[in-house]
Amino acid sequence: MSTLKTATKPAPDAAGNTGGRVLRYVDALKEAVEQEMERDDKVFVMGLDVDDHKALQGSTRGLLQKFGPDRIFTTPLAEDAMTGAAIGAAMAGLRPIHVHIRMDFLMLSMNQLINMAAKAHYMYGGNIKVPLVVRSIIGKSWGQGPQHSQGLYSTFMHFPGLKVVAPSNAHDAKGCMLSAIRDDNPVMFVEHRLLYPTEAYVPEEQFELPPGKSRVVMPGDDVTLVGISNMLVECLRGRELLADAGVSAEIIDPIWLSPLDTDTIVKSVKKTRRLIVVDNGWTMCGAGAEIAARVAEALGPEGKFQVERMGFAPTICPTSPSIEDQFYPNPARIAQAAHKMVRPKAGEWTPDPERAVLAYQRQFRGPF
Amino acid sequence: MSTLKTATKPAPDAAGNTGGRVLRYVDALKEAVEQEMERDDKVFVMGLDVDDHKALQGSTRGLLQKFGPDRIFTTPLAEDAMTGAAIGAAMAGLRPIHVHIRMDFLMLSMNQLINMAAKAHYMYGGNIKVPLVVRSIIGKSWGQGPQHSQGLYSTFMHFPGLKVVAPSNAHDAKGCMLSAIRDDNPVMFVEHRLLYPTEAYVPEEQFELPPGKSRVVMPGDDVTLVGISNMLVECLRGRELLADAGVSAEIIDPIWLSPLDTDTIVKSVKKTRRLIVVDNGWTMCGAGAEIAARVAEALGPEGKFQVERMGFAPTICPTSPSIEDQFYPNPARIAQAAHKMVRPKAGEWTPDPERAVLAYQRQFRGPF
Amino acid sequence: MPEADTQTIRRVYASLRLIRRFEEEVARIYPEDKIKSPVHLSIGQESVAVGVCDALNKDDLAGGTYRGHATYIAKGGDINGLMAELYGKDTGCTRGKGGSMHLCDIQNNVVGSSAVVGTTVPIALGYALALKREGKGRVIASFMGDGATEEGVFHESLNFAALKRLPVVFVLENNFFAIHTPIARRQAVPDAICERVQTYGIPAYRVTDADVFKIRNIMMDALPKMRRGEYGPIFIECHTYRWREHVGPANDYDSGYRSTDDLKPWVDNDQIPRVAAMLDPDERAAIDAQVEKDVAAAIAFAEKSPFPAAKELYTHVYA
Amino acid sequence: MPEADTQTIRRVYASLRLIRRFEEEVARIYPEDKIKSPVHLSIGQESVAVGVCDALNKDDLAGGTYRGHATYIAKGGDINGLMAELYGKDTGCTRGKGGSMHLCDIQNNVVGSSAVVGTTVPIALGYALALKREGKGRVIASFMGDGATEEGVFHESLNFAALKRLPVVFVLENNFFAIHTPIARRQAVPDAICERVQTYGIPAYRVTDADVFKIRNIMMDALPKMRRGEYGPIFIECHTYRWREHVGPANDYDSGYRSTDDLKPWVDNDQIPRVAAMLDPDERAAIDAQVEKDVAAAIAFAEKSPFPAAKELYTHVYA
Ligand SMILES: Cc1ncc(C[n+]2csc(CCOP(=O)(O)OP(=O)(O)O)c2C)c(N)n1
Ligand SMILES: Cc1ncc(C[n+]2csc(CCOP(=O)(O)OP(=O)(O)O)c2C)c(N)n1
Ligand SMILES: [Mg+2]
Ligand SMILES: [Mg+2]
Repeated sequence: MSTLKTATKPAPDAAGNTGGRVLRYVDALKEAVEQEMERDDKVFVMGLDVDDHKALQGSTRGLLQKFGPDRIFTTPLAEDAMTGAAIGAAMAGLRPIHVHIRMDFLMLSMNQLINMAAKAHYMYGGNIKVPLVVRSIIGKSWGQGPQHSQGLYSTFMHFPGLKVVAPSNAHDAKGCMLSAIRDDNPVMFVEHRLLYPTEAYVPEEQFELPPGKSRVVMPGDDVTLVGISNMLVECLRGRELLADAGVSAEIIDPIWLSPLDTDTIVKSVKKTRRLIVVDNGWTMCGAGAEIAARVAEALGPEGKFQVERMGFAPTICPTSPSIEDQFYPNPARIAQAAHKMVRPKAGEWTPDPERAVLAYQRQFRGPF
Repeated sequence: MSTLKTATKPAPDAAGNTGGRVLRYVDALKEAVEQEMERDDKVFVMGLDVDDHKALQGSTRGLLQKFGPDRIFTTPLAEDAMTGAAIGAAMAGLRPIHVHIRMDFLMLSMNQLINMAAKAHYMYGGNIKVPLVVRSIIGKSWGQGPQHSQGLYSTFMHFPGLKVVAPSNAHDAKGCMLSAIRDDNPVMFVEHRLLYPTEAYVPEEQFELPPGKSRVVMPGDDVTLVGISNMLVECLRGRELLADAGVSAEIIDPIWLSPLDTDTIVKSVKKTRRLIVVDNGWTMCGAGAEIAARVAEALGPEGKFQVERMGFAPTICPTSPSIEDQFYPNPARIAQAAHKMVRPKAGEWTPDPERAVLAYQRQFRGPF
Repeated sequence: MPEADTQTIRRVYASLRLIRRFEEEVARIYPEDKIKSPVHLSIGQESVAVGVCDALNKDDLAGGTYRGHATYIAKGGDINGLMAELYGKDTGCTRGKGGSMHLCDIQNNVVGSSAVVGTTVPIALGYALALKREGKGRVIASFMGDGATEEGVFHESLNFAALKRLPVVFVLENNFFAIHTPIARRQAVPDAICERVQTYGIPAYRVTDADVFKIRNIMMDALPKMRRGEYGPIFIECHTYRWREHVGPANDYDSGYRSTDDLKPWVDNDQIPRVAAMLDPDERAAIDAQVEKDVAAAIAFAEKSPFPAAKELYTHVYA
Repeated sequence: MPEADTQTIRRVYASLRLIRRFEEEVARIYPEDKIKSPVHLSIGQESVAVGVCDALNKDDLAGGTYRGHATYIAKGGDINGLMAELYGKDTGCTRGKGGSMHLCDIQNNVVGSSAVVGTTVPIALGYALALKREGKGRVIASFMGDGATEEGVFHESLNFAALKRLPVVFVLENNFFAIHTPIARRQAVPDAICERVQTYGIPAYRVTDADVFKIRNIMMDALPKMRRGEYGPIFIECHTYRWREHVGPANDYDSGYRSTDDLKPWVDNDQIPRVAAMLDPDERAAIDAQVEKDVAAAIAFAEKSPFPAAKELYTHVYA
């Protein structure tokens, strides 16, 4: 995997500080797990192919050598039982990190995740905890097709008892992973394949980025753009395109999707009166619907505002690039939607197509 | 199961007509399946315990005697494979109805439903169809507890390729079931246990109630109440309570949740400028979020409106009745929320507690 | 015979008797609508839980299914907490939140049960991973019904347990029915479960007469080897019979799916009178009296306990 | 030997050769970035698909996995449609929507494959239910990898197929690896799969040398019994070897998880030269020439075909 410089500036931590070294998302993930495995020997990693030479697209590189096969091991193909085993280990006081190379495979784990992990602490009267992290990767591009491309975090957001996080940059990947591992609840940790090579400044030391606060990544006045997972990156580029047209967009990264801080978003929309949520998934009953509904609940009585949701096209993800391209939001489409909302009477506006393409998209090649 | 008269008036069909006999929800379901099995020998029923003497809470009563064990049969406990088998049978041209006594168990079927059934027609380039009906029942009351009470339709609404329907009365149960069986796509048919004994006028002859149109069940001017599945019944009672206080509520039944007609709802909210959606499930990324978001998208630019979502408490469903009671919306709470929205300055208002209790709730006794 | 010393016979009898009487009382109280939970009674099946759990140490773990009163009691779970749970009270073992199908008593090493068939089988793998890592030779017994053996997760779990040599005792309570459907209508070869399990390299035992001491002896034989660490899981299939209806307190021999003739051999072979007969009558009477006292105390405890306060709806969603 | 008549040898050779050459061409073209889909090549594994599918009638069904080119071609799927699919073209067998992992050709009775391991195994049960109901003696062959046998759904499927005596041929392409993880690290007893299957009452066969005629003969023996209706499923485990990397066109013997020594016996035992040697050289040359022509035509077809139009994104979501 080549080093792509798509993160143009350091991502601030929760307190707004930047610092540390430039690190790729994939390495930040691994560093967080490695540091936490060093600190707490209850932490271990399991999942299909986490210990082979490809190291799950590099995200578990070196952990086997450092911690040995008791603390990082592959499993049989048996997502249902392996999820149960991870839950049981967590109930017994260990801190498992269960990894899936594609989020789509979590459909095999739903019974354990929804009927057991999400409910155990409550249904056992507070007597049992499930400090579990489930890592999964959203695939995109290059023929991933219908069953290797789904962003399913909205499905998990629906269920009390689970937490959900989808960091958009290397800095947050590290901080959120640390918080996820230390959390006493099951956390669905959602990664995006295309983010792996993106870089940001990441502190060397351990730091936590717990749920609670969405981040205003870039300020703006005309429209609020909320981007989830890699869509945050696409919104940032969309903002640059919009700037060309004199439109000022405020960009918000929710970071944690459950629990979800919408106060930050509501505050922004109170200023801009315009909201576009860009989902990395289908919009129907998606995170964007939740955000739009909360903003409507909060703002409705006060006066009008405009909202639009973007996300996967309401179809299945096709394999052929000629149509797959149109399945996803992209910076140009985000910018166009925002432009139209801000300047409804301005007519069709097309951003510079060259500037609209993200390096991480252009440079990604299969297989997988 | 005793005959409870909670349906105070005939439910109109899509065209607004009433007619037929008074029938219980459970019998209307069965009648639809029976008539369609007679008409089309490709239709068959499979699922755990569909053919035992309890006949899945009566909903498959008599089908074995009439159609024999090739067309209605129980299965091993193997939800994943049985869902695959149902999908395969549908792909081969049969029209299976796969039944689950609790919606919660669908978590074991997710991989087949989401990764195969929802996607097959598309990913196989239109060459394969999946005319499958998946019936499942939402449990409530009397100690169903965390794993026997989930209303999971929002989860299925998220996925293109699936259709979702949750009829609220016997009339619609029949019409929707007929449409579902005749549909060439996988349909998640969502029933509510407490609705089984409720009655409505149901035509004897076959009739279809396809997706496309939400129904205005009762007119009103001050607030729009959208109720899903049995929550429609609770909204109707809520409306009566509100009438005591001089508040006029318009009641809308979406009937089909995917595809979802929100035009009818938008039209109503344009009139009332107030919307409460009452979900039979959690609100986060729920059907209510989708409806609220769509209304906000449609109404936002035009001026302000108010919206509120109700649904399961953001907890796990407890078993003890003392707290289970508070887990669900009910007519009193719905009416109070609406009252507060319509008359924000009127202060606390409490509807007549006796009139607030629904017969179907009072009379339901376990086990299951 | 005697397959066990007097001490053991006494303990086993007390446990069998306690479970039976506890559940008979539950069935008696049930129509009064004080019990706020569906109940899946183990009446008739007690010897499986007792045979297995009596062989376990106090610090070993065990967990059952939604038909889990027997496992809970046999493993030493607190019966006041159990009865209060059935009543939906705040003092219940899961504070009224889980009800009968979600029992646990972590103090007494009873791990959580579940209403979804088969779900706790892989959970036991995770506990066993932790026990193995701990290295103190503790084991976990994981109970399941015959229906669970049809679920794919059962097979996935066997493979993983064998692959990782985990200290799990898989206990199959084979009562030949899943709700009302006999095993022969659900399984292609209903009597080959042990043979199938053996193909994973897991020692499998079948006890067809519900003999509580036979079951216990299998455990006593296997446990030292399991505790030594590298032996891996074992599997015990115990034939047994559910005397009452699937869920609820009543009999259902009039509903057509089975008959009292099917029941009779199991009543004749009831382990409670059998083990009782091994005891000195005075001793037996003393145990019986203690059991009555304990069950009555549990009922009294449950009755006088408060329901959960309204705020409890919102506690324990997150840890 | 000859285990088959000349006609059969000719057909089998043509099929083996076509699959091999088709995939070699895919591998050759691949670096040009014209192929818009990850490819899981069957190179080296062809004899399983050919041995099974050559025994099937045209109106029997077959379906494979994401490593499914061999099954698709062996069952008579249209190779123009296949190549166009890999190119992401509108003329592809799934119109560019599914790509390499979701092949189907319903006209030629190739049912859909899937990228999620194990998912098509239960789907075959449903097809088989329909075939059984139809009563014409048709069967379905369902291919899977060794990884799939660890998934619970495999076991659930075996039980149901046996219970309902469904006309399914379960075909295991055991290449000893799931991605880079050898079967011994995933299965407690890797060589007991057939024994496990037999506990469901399903006849199970193991072919350890990938002999295409042995595989075919097992099919030829079993099929008449299966077609008679009441025989139920069979299971064939075929040992084989994946020559190339898990996904993509290259070799990966330098990556450490296996060596060329492991490969060697399989190359020595390659069925293509073996079956070629049974043919008259002229005949063989004629077949080879035809194969080259057909593959070249498929490439030309794919290259000149258009990509799906933008509106295709929205077609076929619902039927
Ligand atoms: C996964 C799942 N499927 C179906 C059900 C409905 N159900 C409840 S109990 C039961 C029978 C289980 O039988 P078995 O495992 O033999 O246990 P037993 O009741 O005989 O003790 C079924 C099918 C369920 N609870 N979970
Ligand atoms: C359910 C599921 N889990 C994991 C994966 C990731 N994965 C893709 S191929 C593969 C290996 C499958 O091995 P096998 O079934 O032996 O087939 P082979 O590739 O050897 O032909 C895995 C684990 C998947 N696609 N589906
Ligand atoms: Mg049973
Ligand atoms: Mg393999």
